[in-house]
This record gives sequence, C-alpha cells and structure tokens, in this order.
Amino acid sequence: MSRLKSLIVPSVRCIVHRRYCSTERVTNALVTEYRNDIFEEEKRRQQGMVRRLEKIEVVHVGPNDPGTFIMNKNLSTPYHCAMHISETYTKYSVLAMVNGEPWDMWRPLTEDCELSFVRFRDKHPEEANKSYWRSCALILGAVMETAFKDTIYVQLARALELPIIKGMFVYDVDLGLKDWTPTNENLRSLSLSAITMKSKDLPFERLEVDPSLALRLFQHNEYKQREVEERVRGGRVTLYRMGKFIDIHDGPMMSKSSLVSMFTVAGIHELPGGLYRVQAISLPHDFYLHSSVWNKLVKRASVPLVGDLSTAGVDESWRETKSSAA
Amino acid sequence: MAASMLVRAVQNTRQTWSNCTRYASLENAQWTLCLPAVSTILPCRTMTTRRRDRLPLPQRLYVPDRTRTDEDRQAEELTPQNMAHIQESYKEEEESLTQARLCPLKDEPWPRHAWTPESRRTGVLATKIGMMPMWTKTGHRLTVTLLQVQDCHVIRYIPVEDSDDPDKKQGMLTLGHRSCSPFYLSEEYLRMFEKAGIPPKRKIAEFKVSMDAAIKPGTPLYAAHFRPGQYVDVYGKTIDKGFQGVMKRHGFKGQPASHGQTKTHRRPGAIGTAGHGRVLPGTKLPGPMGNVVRYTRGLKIWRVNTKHNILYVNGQVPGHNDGWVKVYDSILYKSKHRKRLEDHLGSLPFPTYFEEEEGELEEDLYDDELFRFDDPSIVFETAEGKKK
Amino acid sequence: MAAFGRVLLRSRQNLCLRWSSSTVEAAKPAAAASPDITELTQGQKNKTQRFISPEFIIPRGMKADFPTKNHMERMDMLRRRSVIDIPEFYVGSILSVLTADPYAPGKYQQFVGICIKRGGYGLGATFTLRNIVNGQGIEICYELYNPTIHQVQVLKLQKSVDPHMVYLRDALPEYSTIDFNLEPVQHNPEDPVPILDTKVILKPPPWYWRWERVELQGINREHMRENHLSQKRLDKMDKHRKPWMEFDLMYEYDTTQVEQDVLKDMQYFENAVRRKKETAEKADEEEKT
Amino acid sequence: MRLSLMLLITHGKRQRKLGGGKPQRLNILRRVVTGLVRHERIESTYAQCDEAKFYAERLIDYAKLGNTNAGAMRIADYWITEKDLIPKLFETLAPRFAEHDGRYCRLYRLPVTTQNTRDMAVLEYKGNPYPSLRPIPKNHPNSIANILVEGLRQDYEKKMEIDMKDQPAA
Amino acid sequence: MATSLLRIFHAAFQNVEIRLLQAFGLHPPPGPALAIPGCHHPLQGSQGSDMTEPSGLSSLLGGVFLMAAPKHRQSLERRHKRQRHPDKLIKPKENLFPCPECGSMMQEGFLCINCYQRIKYETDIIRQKIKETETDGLASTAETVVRYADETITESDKSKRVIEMARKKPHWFTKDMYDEHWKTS
Repeated sequence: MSRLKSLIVPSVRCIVHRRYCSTERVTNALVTEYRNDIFEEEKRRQQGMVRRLEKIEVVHVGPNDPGTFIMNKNLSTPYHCAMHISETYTKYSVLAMVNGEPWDMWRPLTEDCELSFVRFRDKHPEEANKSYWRSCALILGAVMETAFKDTIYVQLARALELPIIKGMFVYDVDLGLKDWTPTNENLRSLSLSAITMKSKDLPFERLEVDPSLALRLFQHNEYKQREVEERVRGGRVTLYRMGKFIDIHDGPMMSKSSLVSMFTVAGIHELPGGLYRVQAISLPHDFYLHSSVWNKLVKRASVPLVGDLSTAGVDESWRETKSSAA
Repeated sequence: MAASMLVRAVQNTRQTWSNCTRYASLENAQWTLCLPAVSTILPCRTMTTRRRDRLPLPQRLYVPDRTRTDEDRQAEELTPQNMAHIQESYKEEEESLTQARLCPLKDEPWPRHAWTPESRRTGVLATKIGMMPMWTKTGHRLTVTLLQVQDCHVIRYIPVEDSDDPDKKQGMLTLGHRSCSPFYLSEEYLRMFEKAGIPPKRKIAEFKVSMDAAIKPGTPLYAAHFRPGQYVDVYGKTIDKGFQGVMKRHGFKGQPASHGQTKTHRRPGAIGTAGHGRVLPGTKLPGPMGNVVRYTRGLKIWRVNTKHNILYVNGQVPGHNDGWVKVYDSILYKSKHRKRLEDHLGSLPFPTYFEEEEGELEEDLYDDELFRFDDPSIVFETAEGKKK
Repeated sequence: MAAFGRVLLRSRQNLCLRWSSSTVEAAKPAAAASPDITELTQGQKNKTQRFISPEFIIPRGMKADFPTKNHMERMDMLRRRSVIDIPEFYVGSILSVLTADPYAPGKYQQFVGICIKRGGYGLGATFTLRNIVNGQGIEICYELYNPTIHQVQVLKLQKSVDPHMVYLRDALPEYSTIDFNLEPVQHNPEDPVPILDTKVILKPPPWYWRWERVELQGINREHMRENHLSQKRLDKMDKHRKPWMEFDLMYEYDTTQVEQDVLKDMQYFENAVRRKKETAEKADEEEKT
Repeated sequence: MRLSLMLLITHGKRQRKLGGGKPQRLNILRRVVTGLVRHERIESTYAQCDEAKFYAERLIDYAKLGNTNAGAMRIADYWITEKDLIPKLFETLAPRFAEHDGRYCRLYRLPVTTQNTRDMAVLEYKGNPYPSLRPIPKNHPNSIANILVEGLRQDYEKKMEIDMKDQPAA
Repeated sequence: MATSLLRIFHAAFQNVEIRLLQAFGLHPPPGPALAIPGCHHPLQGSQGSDMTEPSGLSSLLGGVFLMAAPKHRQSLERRHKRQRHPDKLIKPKENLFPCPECGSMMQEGFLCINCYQRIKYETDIIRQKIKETETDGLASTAETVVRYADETITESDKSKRVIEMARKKPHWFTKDMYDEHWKTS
C-alpha cells in the first residue's frame, strides 16, 4: 500500500503542477491533495526538530481528579493528559486551559504548567463556546469545498466571526456561479455531509508555519493568500487541519468534530460582490433541544445576513458585560 | 443475583453506549434535516395483541413517554426565563392559529350543499366525563352520560377519489381532539397540524362522510352539531377487566355452594360432548374481558350544553371516564322508519353547526320530554281532570 | 345482609375521616372553623358561614374528578333548590315529605318519619325516613332532587351523634314511632342544632347487622352486652376493633378545596339569577315605555 | 404500588404492605418517621421511605397547628415514639415550613450495586444542614443552547417594542 | 436387508426368552423406570440382608422416596433453547448516562452512587458532631448550621447551633436551597 502511495503521490503532484502550469482546469480534490502533502511534510519536519525527549511536570487543577503528570516536552498534548485521567475527559473536553490561557487540545505543551479542561456544561464556558462557533465555521468551509462537482472550482473566501447570540455562523464562498438559488433539498444534502463529517470524529490539528509556506500552500486561492498577510502573528501563521481540509485561523479550535450533535445549513444567498454567503447553525453534543425549538432557531438563521457586520463585535462585548454582571 | 444483573447490564450498556454515540450521528442526521412532508403516517401497532380480541383498531399515533417527558428534559436544559419564553410562544401560536380560523379568511369557504337522504354527516370526538341522574316530565328516572367535545377540529379531508371506499361514495374526514403541548409529539405527527393550521391534538380519528358533507380543514366542531331528541351511536373502547372467569365474562350461573360440590362453584361445567370428542370452537370459556371496541347504538340525546359543549346521552357508554369516544348519527331503523328518520335528520345542522349562521344558541337545549330543574315540581292530574 | 355490610364498610363516614382543617375539632379555636358545618360541634358553629349540604361534597377518590361535570351538576342542584326549599336537616331529624304519586288517592302522598340514613352525592343524593305505622315498620328512600317531591318539612331539627341510625330497625319500636300529626317544633336558626343522644335499647337478636362490632354511640352497649350477646360473640368483639384507624393519616379527606369550589359555584349561580332578573326587568320597562 | 393518593382510594387498591398486617404497618412507619424527625435524613428501603413520606408530611401539617392544640399533640404523640423529639417537631420543623404549603420531604432512590443489593432510598426533610443530594442544575445562562434561545427572545422583544411604538401612531 | 431382519427376530426371541424365565423366577426383573435415590437396586440392596423380602409395590415404596428422573438425555439445542431464550436474558439498561458531577455512570431516576458515598460520609461526620453537642441525650430544638474552616457566619445564622468543621469546605458541598425551588414549583 505504502509502495503504491509512494508511486502515486509524486505523480499526482506532477499532474497538479503540470495541469496548473498548463492552465488546465483545477479541481478542489487535486488542490486538497497538494495542500495535504505540504502540510504533512512541514509537520514531519517540525516533529523531527525535537531531538531529545525532555520531561515536563503538568499539574491538573480541577474540582475532580487532581494530579501531576510527567509528560514529554513539545510532544505531549493536553489530550494525552486527558487520556491518562478518564474517558469522559477526552470525550467532553472542548479546550484546555494552560496557565489560565486557552490552549488547543492537540497543541503540544512546551513547559511546566497548570492544566485544566473546559466543557460546554461549565459555569463559564465562554472560551469553549467561541472556539466551538469558529470550529463549526471551519466544518462549514470543509463541507462547501467537498460538496460541489469537479466542474465547479470552489474558493473559500472568509469565515466571519459572529457572536453566538446572532444564532448563526457564516462562510463566504466564491463558487464561480451566478444567480444560483439553492433548493431546500440542496441545503439538506449539505447538512447531511456535515453530519457525516462529524460522525468521522476528526481531530483539529494545529500547525504554526512560516508565512511564505502558507502562501505557497494557498497559492490556488486568492482570498486565502490575502488572509495570510492579515493573520501573521509574531512572524508565524497558524494552520488548522480537520480531516483533509486545511484552513488558516488564529484559533484555538475545539478538540474533535464529534462534539457536534446537530448541524443544519440554514440558507445560502448571493452577496453584491458575487460571493455566496452560507449560513448555518449547530449545537454541541452535550445539549438537547426539541425539534420544534430547533426549527425556530433554523428559521431565524435562514434570514439573510447582509450589510455592515462591524456591529457584531459590539453585540459580543455587550453579551460579555452582561454575563459578567450576572 | 440482582447485583450481577446490574453489573452485566452496565457492561452491556457500556458497549451500547459507545455504539449509541457513534450511531447518534445518523439519528441526528435524520432529525436535524427537514425531511420532505410525508402524507402517509407510519402505522404503529396497537396496544392489545390478544389473539381472540384482535380487532381492527384505529392507529395509535400519540405515544407519550411517561417516564421523563421531553418537556422535562428541555426544562433541565434551559434557564427558567428562556423556558418560559418558549412555552409562551407556543401559547401565542396556538391562540393566533385558532383566532385566524375563527375570523373570515381570504380563501373562500367550501361550497355548501343541501341535505339529501343519501347524505352522511360527520360525527365528533368527545371525552366521557361522568354520569348523573335526570328525570322526565312524567317522573321517570333516567341515567345520562356526559360527553364533552373539547377543541374538536377538522384536520384534513380525503376526497372520494383518494379514499379507500370501494363504492367511491364516501370521503374521509380526520378530526382531532384536545389540544396539547408539542413537546409530547413527534415531528412527523406535528406536520399534519401545521398544514391544517390548528394546534396539535392528542387524539385523531377518521370519520366517513358523504361527498356533500365534507367540511373544510380547520373548522371547529361543537356539541351543537347534535340536537336534543336525536339518536346517536357511540363508539369506544371498553374497560379492561383482565382475565375473567365465565360467570363474570359470559354471565354463567355457576354451580351450587353446597350439596357435595368440590371446587366447582364458579366453573363452567361440561364443555364438550362424547359425539365429536373435542371442544367446539367458540365455546364460552374464561379469558380476557374488556379492552375491545364496542358500539352502543340508538342512544337518545336528552340535552346539549352549548357553553361547555356537553352532550347528555341516554344510558351507558363504553370506556373509562376521561376516555375518548366517537359519536355518530345513529344508523338504526334506517330501513324500518326511513321516513321518520329523514324528517328528523333533515332538521339537523348540515354539514355541521356554524356559529355565524345560526347565531348564538341558548346555553342549554332540552328535549321536550325532559324535566328542567327550573320548572315547578311534577303534578299528576286527578281522575276528574283538575289539578290540585 | 351481606350486601349491607359491604355498604357499611365502604361508606365514607366510616372509613374516611374528614380533615377539612377541622379534623382536630375538639381543640380548635372557633375563629378558624371551616365552612363544613356538618362536622362542627355546637359551640363552634359560625352562623356567618353558609350551610353546605353534604351531597355537595363529592366523595373522595372519584375515578375522574372533572371540574366541568361537577360544576354542571351543582348548577342543576342549585336550580332545583331555587324552586323548592330543601331545608337543613341531619340524620336523626324528623321530617315530613309531600310527594306527587299517580297511584295514591288524591295523587299526593305524605309521609312522616325519622331520617336514618343519607346517601349518594350530587343529583343522586338520597335520604331514608323510618316510621312505625300500625305496628309495621316502614322505610321510604327518597331521592332528594326527584321532581315529584313537593315539600320537605323539618318537624324537629336534631342531629344524631352517629353517621347513620340504621340500628333503629333492631331497636324497640318506641324509638322510631312518630305521630303523623306531630306539631312542628320551631328552631331558632341562631341556636346550635340539638344533639340526639338517646341510648337505644336493642331487641334480642337476630339483628340486621352485628351491632356489637360497630362503634356507634347511639346504642346502649351495656344493655346489649348483658342481655343479648353470647360469650362467643363477646370474645369476637375486640377482634374487629381498629383503634389505629384514627391515626392512619392516609384515610383523612381534606374537603377544604371542594367546599371552596361549592361556595364559588353558589356565588356564580346567584349572580346569574340576579343578572337574569335585571335584564327581564329592563325588558319589561322597555315594553311599557 | 401506590401511584398517588387519588389512585389509591379510587380503585380500591390497598396501601403497600410492609409486613405484619395493618397495625404492624403503622408501627414500622412510626419508627421510620421518628428517625426522620431526629436525623432529618435517613436511608431505608424504598417501600418504607415511599410510604413514610406521606405521613411525615402530614405530620408537619399537624405540627403547624401549634403545640397548644390537643388534636395535633395527640397525633404527634402517636407518630413520634421517642418523646424528646416532640418539642423539636413543634419548635423547629413547624416554623421552618411555616410559610410553605405542600411537600416538605424529598425522596431519592439509590442504585442497586454489588454492595447494596436491596432497593434502598434516602428520605429527607427539606432545609436540613447536610450537603445537598440533588445534583447542581446545569442550565447555566452562558451555555450555547441558552444563548441561542435568548437570541430568539431578544428578537421577539425587539419586534414587540416596534409593534408597541406603531400602535399608538396608528 | 436380510441381516437386519435377522437381528430383529433375534432380539424378539431373546425378549420372549427373558420374559419366560422371569415368569418362572429364573431371571431377575427389569430395573424400575423411576430412579430410587439411596438404593442401587431393590434386589441388590436386599440380597445381603437377612430380612425376608417383602413383595408388592407398597413394600417397594416403604422407606424409599421416589423421584422423577429424566429417561432421555436432552439435546444441546433443546437445552439452549430453554436456557437462552431472549426473554430470559438480562436486558441492557438504556437509561445510563455519565454523572454531570463526577463522570461515573449513573441510572436515570437514581442517585449517583459515587457522589452519594462521599456525601454520606460527610453527613455521618456532621451527624456525629450534632450528637456530641446533645450531651443530655435529648434532641435540641435549635436549627443547625455547618461552618467550615474557610467560612464566616452570617447574621441570620448566629442564633442557630453551629457545627464547626476543621477542614475547608469541599467544592461539592451545596446547601439545600429549598426556598428557591419552592417558589418555582
């Protein structure tokens, strides 16, 4: 199998380059392969840089199951610590808090620290909620990229960060289509592909790379290339991979796609610029909403979101002040 | 033993638990998506599966989970404030829907037809709420059953062409009975009521009607559909008595208490003969009693209360108090006294009682022979013909 | 006989103690007395509160207690009560009842007797009168809301200490012999209801029921024990006593809620009648003008 | 099995048998109720706890009538077998529930495990000093489900405000 | 064909021979169809004894208890059908879920045994301390409050009996908030 792969992968790469260079049609599947190859290579390179195993002391602080773990520096992640405690920690934890700061579940630990886990059911799950909402937007992007036929080349533009109280998350997509109004059945098939993605239980991998590599990785997507420049933090850019889908984001993201329980693509409508805005709503696995309540929420999320989105941040701040006052 | 059972159960459940989480995705997939509207509803099995008493029962769609309701689960999830909002919004929806039906609408009402002897009106769904004595004007004591018509609405009409009537003469009218919270109901079941634009109902049932007696979905039905003096048939499910002996089940006489009887006081006696050497099928023997559907036919309506929508029906009616029954126009004596019946039925509101047309009725409609409690006490005339 | 025994054991007077916030009646302050006058003793009867006849109180544990049905039934009862006057009376009172009877000469029948039993509830309520005419005991069970009843008159208002006085059937005839021409004894409505506390001497057995097993106050138990009971029956007597029953709180019946409902319905009925009268008067005036 | 008081009387179903006949049934329940008044939280079989709950609540109703009431004292004297608890009933428990009406007890079932093979339950008076047995409710206002529904509510309130403004104008 | 017929005839003749011998008392009778516990064979058992051998069925039953015994072995299929019928198997519980507090599995409608045990332990300690305050053995009429090392007493609790606990308040200790829930219900 591996031999077969070693034979195929370079050939695919050649095809992509040849085709692209020869201005033949680019498909999302080929681009995804190309991006994954670069991502894998970079990941292997970074892991190879850890020459020597060093031990760090991680203290688990929480109401239940306190303890200290001796873990590997730059290799062990909070998820591995959770595996040492119990299955419920791996299942229900959304984020880790390392020395009081949100930390991805799959991000390696770098020093001695105090560790705690955040769930959706906690008294103050704000960080978890935010990460859930942006992770769902990422899943939505993955759905849009894989759902269309090869004849259509989908370019993801941007995921807007909306507060949860708006009742939706959105992804702007360039479909290369005009005047397309999706039917209810189309929306349903999109939702279904999101649900199947969730059932695969895919982890959200994190990788910090150089901006030049990110530019090379997103060379087939003009919008993402523009985004790379905005996302540079301290000379580095953060990439996230879920399954085979790779996106650029600051993070942090939730641990696994199986934390989603309900996911409905509520509506797609065309923006003035030619882009399409995809609106969806989702609920974590820990919660229960009756179908009649859920239908109300979906109905609300299907109303087209247009115009100035700068007020979104205002709402967010209002929400936070209110919750802190309460 | 019990402990080991639990341990095993836990082990089993651990496996199923993980399976559940894995398969939950598929379940949720079905649940989350808006499936296309399905007009046919999946048939559910009825409650009784006894061999002898298996009769074609109406489909049982309303199957609430009594252990822990969806509403409870929802209340645990949401803050009291949010939960209150959700519940209020349901109430408002229900009100708006009902009001919308009561006011005149944009779409036109269905055409109305005159009554003909071939017409067959719809019945209504009602709740049995108890019994009480009443007296006629001759001092004769009656026992009447009170049937209340509660939020009875027409949900849908299946026209003659689509109905499974072999003669293609009668359509089907689905009625709903007693509004309830949507938390108890499945999404599929709720969709039917959305179409008709009425709040969801606990119980639905079908009635055969002739073509000219079709009523538009969304129309409310009242007790004034029936009038005093009319005869009705009542359809209900009898009280379950469980496994009973022949004396209670078939009214056998039993056997003497003494004179040498050993263990045969309530037994049936001989059940077979030497001739054929077997027990003939259909022999009356002990067995399950009750819990079967029954018609009680030819019950006179003595009084109708239009305010609370109560029918005062003569005699007994099958079923528990708080159980549902179907009330029809009686089909008795149809051939014998056809002329009289036609006169009688022709005077009834057709296809049903509409509030706007007949105007407001009196609170209580009485039969002419019934003693009203407002009237002075009964006096019997003496032989001379003068009153004392 | 057996049938009667069952009825007796099932009757709510015997099994269900009424609670109604008046259970602990003996030591209760008079101000907090409940409207349930049937259960109150003389000193606590508050005349400002209305009398509720016992048939208005539905028995405990009706299979399905429908407020609508109860309301409709009460309305009919109140309608009937607005036509004929059904006075306040108790077990032990002496009543005279006039009924229309198609088979009686003159089409009317009058009967006088002592009320030994009240039964039923709602429109089906009954009361039983007993008298001895020409040495023959006669009991008539009347339906309280039967439209053939023309008049119910209380000749002597008194109240037995027991829930029923069926033991008069086995008592000496002098206790249930009542003169048909008895003059009505006037009773001041502000006075408490007199208590009938005669101790009845029973005839020798056979009896209608084994009275030694039932704890009824109106029977002269000492006389019964000395004259009528064999040693075997005396031995069995204590076996059937249930002293714990008064402490089994589960058998109590809290009637406060029912009483409130009844009072509300009474108020509703009065208002409806008043409104009807006013509209009728208005219509008359309009006609005149 | 007793479902409710109404059902008990309705169908002629008898109370749950606890062994030893009717008088013995009350004797068992007296012991349970006395223990409950003393400790305010007891563990016993589910059948006994479920039956005793009704009596323990009714006893509070009587205690609220006051210790000068002879009827209440008589009932308390019967139901509380250890007499030093009678002042506690009248002076501690009755004032605690003075403003409340109805259910004064809570009943929890214990799972059947290898150690505990009987069907056991815990019965307690509300307002006791011990740590609460009830799980802390998890319906925090910051959970995602609540935020989503609150968004619905805010939309609705905004719409109502607009309607209110429009109405006087119209 | 012929050999099998011969075999049948041979068996039949043998049977007749044995019956004849039995009739003349020259052959022991066949063993009973009912097994007799505590006795190998009725005749073998009595051979060694000097007692005169009683005759008839009543003598056979005298002092011996007869039990029904299977005549044939049941096949595996039959046995498994009976023992492993789906109705007899333990049904898996569907209403188990992880405790929101501690994460161990619990059943719906029941307490979490893990949480209950630590609460019970704490309750016992408090109860023991309450008992120590009641030196005369009579129940106190004062309301009780528990104060942990890191807590201060509110004004309203000052008149109550205070139970001092030396350690810090555990995180799962919540006071019984019966007032709030009363209002909502």
